[in-house]
Amino acid sequence: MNNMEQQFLEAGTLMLAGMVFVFTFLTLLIIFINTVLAKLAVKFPDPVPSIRKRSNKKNNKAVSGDISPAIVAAISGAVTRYRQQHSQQPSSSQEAKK
Amino acid sequence: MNNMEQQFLEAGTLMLAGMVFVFTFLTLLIIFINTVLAKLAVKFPDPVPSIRKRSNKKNNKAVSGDISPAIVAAISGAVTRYRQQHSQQPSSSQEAKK
Amino acid sequence: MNNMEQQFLEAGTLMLAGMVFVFTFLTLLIIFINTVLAKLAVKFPDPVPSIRKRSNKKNNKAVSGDISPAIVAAISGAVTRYRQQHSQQPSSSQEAKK
Amino acid sequence: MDSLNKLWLSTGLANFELGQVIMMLVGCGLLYLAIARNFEPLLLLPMGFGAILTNIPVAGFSEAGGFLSYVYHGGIETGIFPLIIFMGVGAMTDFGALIANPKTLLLGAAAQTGIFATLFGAIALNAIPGIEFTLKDASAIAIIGGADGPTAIFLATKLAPELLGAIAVAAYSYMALVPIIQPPIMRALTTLDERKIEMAQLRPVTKVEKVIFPLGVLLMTIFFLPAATPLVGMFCLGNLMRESGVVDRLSSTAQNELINITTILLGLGVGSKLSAEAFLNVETLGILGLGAVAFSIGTASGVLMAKLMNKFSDVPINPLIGAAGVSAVPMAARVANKVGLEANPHNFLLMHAMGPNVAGVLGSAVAAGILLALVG
Amino acid sequence: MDSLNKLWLSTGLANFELGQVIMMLVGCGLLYLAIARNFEPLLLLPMGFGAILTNIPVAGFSEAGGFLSYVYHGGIETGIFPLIIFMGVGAMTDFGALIANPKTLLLGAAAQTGIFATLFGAIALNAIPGIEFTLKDASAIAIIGGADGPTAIFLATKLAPELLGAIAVAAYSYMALVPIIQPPIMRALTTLDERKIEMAQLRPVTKVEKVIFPLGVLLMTIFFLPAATPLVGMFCLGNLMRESGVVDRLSSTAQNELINITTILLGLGVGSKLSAEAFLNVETLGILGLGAVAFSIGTASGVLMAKLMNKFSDVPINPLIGAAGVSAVPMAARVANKVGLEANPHNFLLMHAMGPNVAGVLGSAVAAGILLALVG
Amino acid sequence: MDSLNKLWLSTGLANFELGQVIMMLVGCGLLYLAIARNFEPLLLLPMGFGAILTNIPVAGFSEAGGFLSYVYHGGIETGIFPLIIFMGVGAMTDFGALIANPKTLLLGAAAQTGIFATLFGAIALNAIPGIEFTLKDASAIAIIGGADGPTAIFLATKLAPELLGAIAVAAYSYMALVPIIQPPIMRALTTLDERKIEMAQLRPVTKVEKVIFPLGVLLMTIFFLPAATPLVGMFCLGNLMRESGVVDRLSSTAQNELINITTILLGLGVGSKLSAEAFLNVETLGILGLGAVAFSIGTASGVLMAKLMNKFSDVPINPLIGAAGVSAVPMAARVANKVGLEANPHNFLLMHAMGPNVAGVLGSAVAAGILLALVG
Ligand code: NA
Ligand code: NA
Ligand code: NA
Repeated sequence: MNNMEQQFLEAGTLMLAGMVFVFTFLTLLIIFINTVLAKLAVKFPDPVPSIRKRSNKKNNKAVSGDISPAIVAAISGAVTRYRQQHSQQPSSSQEAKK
Repeated sequence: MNNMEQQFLEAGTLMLAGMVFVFTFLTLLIIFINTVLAKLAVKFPDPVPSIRKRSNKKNNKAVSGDISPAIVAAISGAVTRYRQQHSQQPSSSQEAKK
Repeated sequence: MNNMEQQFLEAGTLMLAGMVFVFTFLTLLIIFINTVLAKLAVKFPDPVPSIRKRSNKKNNKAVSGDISPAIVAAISGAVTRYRQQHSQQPSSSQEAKK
Repeated sequence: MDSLNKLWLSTGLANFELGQVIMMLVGCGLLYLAIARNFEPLLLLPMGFGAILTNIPVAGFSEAGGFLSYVYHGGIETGIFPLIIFMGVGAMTDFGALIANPKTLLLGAAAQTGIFATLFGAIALNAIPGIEFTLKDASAIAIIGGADGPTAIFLATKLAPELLGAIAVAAYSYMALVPIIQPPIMRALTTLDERKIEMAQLRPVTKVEKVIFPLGVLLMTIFFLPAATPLVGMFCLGNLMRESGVVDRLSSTAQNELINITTILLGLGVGSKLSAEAFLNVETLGILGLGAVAFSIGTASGVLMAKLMNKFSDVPINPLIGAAGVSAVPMAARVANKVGLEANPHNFLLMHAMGPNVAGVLGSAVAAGILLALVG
Repeated sequence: MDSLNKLWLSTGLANFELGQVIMMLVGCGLLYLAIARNFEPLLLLPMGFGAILTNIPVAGFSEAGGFLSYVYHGGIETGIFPLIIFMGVGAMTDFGALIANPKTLLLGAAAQTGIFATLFGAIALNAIPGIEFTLKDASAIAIIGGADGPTAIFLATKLAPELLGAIAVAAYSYMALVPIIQPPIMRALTTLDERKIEMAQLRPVTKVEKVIFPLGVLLMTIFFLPAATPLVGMFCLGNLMRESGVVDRLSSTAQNELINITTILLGLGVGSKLSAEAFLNVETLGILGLGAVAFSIGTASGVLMAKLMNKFSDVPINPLIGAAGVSAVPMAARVANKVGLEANPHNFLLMHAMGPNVAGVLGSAVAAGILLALVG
Repeated sequence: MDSLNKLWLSTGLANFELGQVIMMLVGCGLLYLAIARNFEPLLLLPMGFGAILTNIPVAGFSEAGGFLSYVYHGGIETGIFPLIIFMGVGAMTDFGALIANPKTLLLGAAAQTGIFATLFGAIALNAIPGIEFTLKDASAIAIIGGADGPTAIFLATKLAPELLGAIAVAAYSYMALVPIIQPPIMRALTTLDERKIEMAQLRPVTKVEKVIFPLGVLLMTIFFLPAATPLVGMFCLGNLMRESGVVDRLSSTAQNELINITTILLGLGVGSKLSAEAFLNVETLGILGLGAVAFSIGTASGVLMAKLMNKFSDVPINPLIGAAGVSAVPMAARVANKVGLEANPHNFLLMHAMGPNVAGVLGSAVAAGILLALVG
């Protein structure tokens, strides 16, 4: 049993050292986040994207060609009206894609 | 030639043993399918999907939404006419993508 | 310095041999293109696709009908926006994919 | 006749040993868990299949020149596969929630108690006749409490390769069982009011923070625990590829094809260690038992830590998210969310639980590093 | 001058041997078949290219330290590449048609006659001076009749690596020639009325059947022929990943990126065995001849078996689908469909032919296992 | 106490050497260039990260059994990674512009002057105390002038592996700096009128030409310079897969997943050669200096060659496209286009510059072959 006692001692030391280390390490990481990263967040904020530009981009991408947003709007209106009259089914299109 | 004769004998045995084995093996597989799998098929049938939902799914795939082909045809007519009047540039968007 | 002189000599030879070789090689490649490939280009021209057929093909792929991809994209864009505006349920489909 | 006899002697029927049959059944059990129960199928399916293959008599999958021996020696013994998977996991991980609420790192730290307590327990099991765990074995077993597959495989390969099969089975099984193991513990240690606590919305995190974070983690690991840098380094590489935004094609490949290829092979290779000699003994039972204890202690420690922090902090923390500190990403975070919703239908804890969840990954990688440094 | 001389001595022109030139032309021939004729291009293109590369003087592609030597020794000699491809093929295979009509397994069995008859033929060729096939050589050659590339490569690597190049060329060439070789045989052995036979629609097969099927196949292979489990096992693993539905990302990678990467390297590595010494001899002619015979016998046996089955069964079988039993998936099934349509424009045999077609894959993997067990 | 001491001794802080710290800073510098400056991030990000990892004390990434040692010895020392990347680059390259205007090959040839002049310069640097370049070293350094990453890595591995780190850093850094290095040289050597020259539209190139072209290039390389066939051969294989149109799935994998996986590992492996002993010396400064000279001479030679050709040809060539002959695909072509647009807003040179640009890739692979043949 002498051997096992020693193993327990080793395991206990290991447990203590390990927990202390893990806590110390992750606490230092908290400090790192609260100091370094926080300062960086202030100094280098994310660029604010102009919403207009973005939505245009998307339109262009979607339409992929020479149809003006005006048309899209027109069609969209037509479709909207039609659907209000006719469609009841739930939109499962997302599932279909998968 | 003694050697060749022996080789022929070996090849013949191999052929016989091989064909018998292959047939036995695949016959056992037939039995496996006709017994085990057949029982499993009865015991664990596939969940029956509602047919309505399924056909919807297909439509959605084609047109990416729950718009019936009729609408698409209608809109398509409108857009076609519009484009015949307004657009002159060849659609190079396909190339650009590549 | 004797050693360096010799190295310079070697480097010089190498430079000369190398440049001559590179130019010779790429010149031969020019000849290859101007003779072999040029003849092949005449003998095996690309099949001229009927423009009608081609555009049909593309359409078919996209909508399995005679609507151009651009239109489909337009409609799809419109519908997408429509749905974004009108459907109230948060679109959890994106998460589901993950 | 001679040929027929040879054919008979080359059948499995003529060569089976009982242990092989049992281990194939174990493999089938893993396949069942993976396919019918959807328990961590990405790893348990190839692992179960590998267990079957390696126990086929005559075929020699894991003998010199066999397919699985190449996979094991080439990819697992070298540590290459777990490290590549860790890179891919890093590329899939969003540290946003953690950076927005760094205190949750303490929850990830607390949950590692499961690891070190198990270490103690493994040594205690030596009292049972037939079990003889060295400190290396105990350390490799303890890492099951980290609830992180690649970490467990990596450490087990280094410290106790003969236990790899049992450790991997235990680690992935318990990770799959998180939705069953954790909720009762979470409910037992919290009051209804505590579970109802709603947490403030997280602040947005900037791109620069997200880019610097993996570098900071790596730097600290280099300073304080270089032994953990294989795991932490590859994880941070993946995360940096993700967040830098300049190598999207590499990041995408690391998250998809590369991790998929490696997962198939890792599973097969780990499964190949499920031989009768290595698995069918009382030590495996010990490992399975210790794994359950480790998960429970880790869960409890995380929850209790959160309650403790509530005593010292103004901003309230829902103690349920402490349970996510064991990692088992993202299952444990979902469990926290679900138990939270039971108590309060407006209480969406998922994002908040992601903080301790990914902190747990770092925590157990650090713990693995400590064990490697002190015992390896 | 010295440098110029050295440069001259390092040119190909100063070092060519006739054999290398001829083998490069063979490589160009394979490229022609692949690109202009669309003959199995996925393998013949890299294989033809590998044949050119390996025969370049001075470059040393297949010598120690050369790129192709790494590919060959690392991926082909070890059997890793064919096995990974087999896993991918398994993930691509739908056994639905076979499970719905299991009798077609007999057609797949019958078509293996091609293999064993060729074995006999290869020994007979020893009568020709200059040809000296051992039983191992003969077995490796015979597997060409299996019409399955990875199986042929795997077996040839184990039994007769020096014949690998010729065997692979023959196997893939004849697989590509299936639409030319098979129809005349099919027409000669069937009457118009037989070709007109329409077959009943197949019953739907449940998910559970599809999931259990690969496990059943593997189990039987373990019981009766463990030597075939490397091939059958990896095939079943791929199929299980496909049908289980729980590891779609692994299945998709196995069917796409992983099999593509492996195909490129496998082709190059096999091509690297197309050296003059190994290929330019009368044995290669023998192998090519035997390959044609094997395909023909396999086709005929499949058709005749179907006719025989019609004598004993109420449910009629169109004997054309018997020809698909040689495997060569999915080309042989398409040929059966086409010849059927000629006789009866309403006769769509494709789905019915998929049964014997995939049965042929299993059949030849089993045959390969027998040869390995008895000769290897 | 013992344990605590052991823990301290296993920290990085207790084991750092100054050289390692500096090399980690170099690695951070590469990461900065990659992420913040978008300088060749696909390679510089993994390379910078590899430089950090390899210099971590205690962790032993590049020692026997370390992750980076497997990557380096398995993939780079063998030449496998650069060759696979070259195959992928071949699959991405469209030789249409070159075939339509073959004269541009001369521009690609002229730009290789940068390589051979650097060779001379490297020997000249031996006059500086502390620098001692052998002819092999000089050749490996000179290839930086080829402005082609995989070629430089491949040659450096064969001729001067101990310089690999510095050479790779120099090569990729200068490739990233092309938009800064080239324009002043281009403007200095051309008049405004020359820069305004508009070029005739390129003729369409047929599919057959594009298929035969890589085979012709390979054939000529076999005839005249087999030592270049590893690089040229794999490049042509990729291009043939692309243009043949019969193996699109292989071509796609070669261009995407396979090249991505290899790029990650290549970067890490090259970075692992950035150790203090190998990098922190005056030779590295020499290499960096020579690299800048090489790029400048190559650019100038290309431009001057174009001006020379204009003297002998009716069809005018805009001399700016000569600068694209250094390769650095496709950056150098874009630079030519941009400088051309400055002079003449209707002058779109991009397609025209693609000819010399891809010619430069061939040219430097040929130059590498010459160096291998004469010095290797
Ligand atoms: Na953890
Ligand atoms: Na077959
Ligand atoms: Na170049």
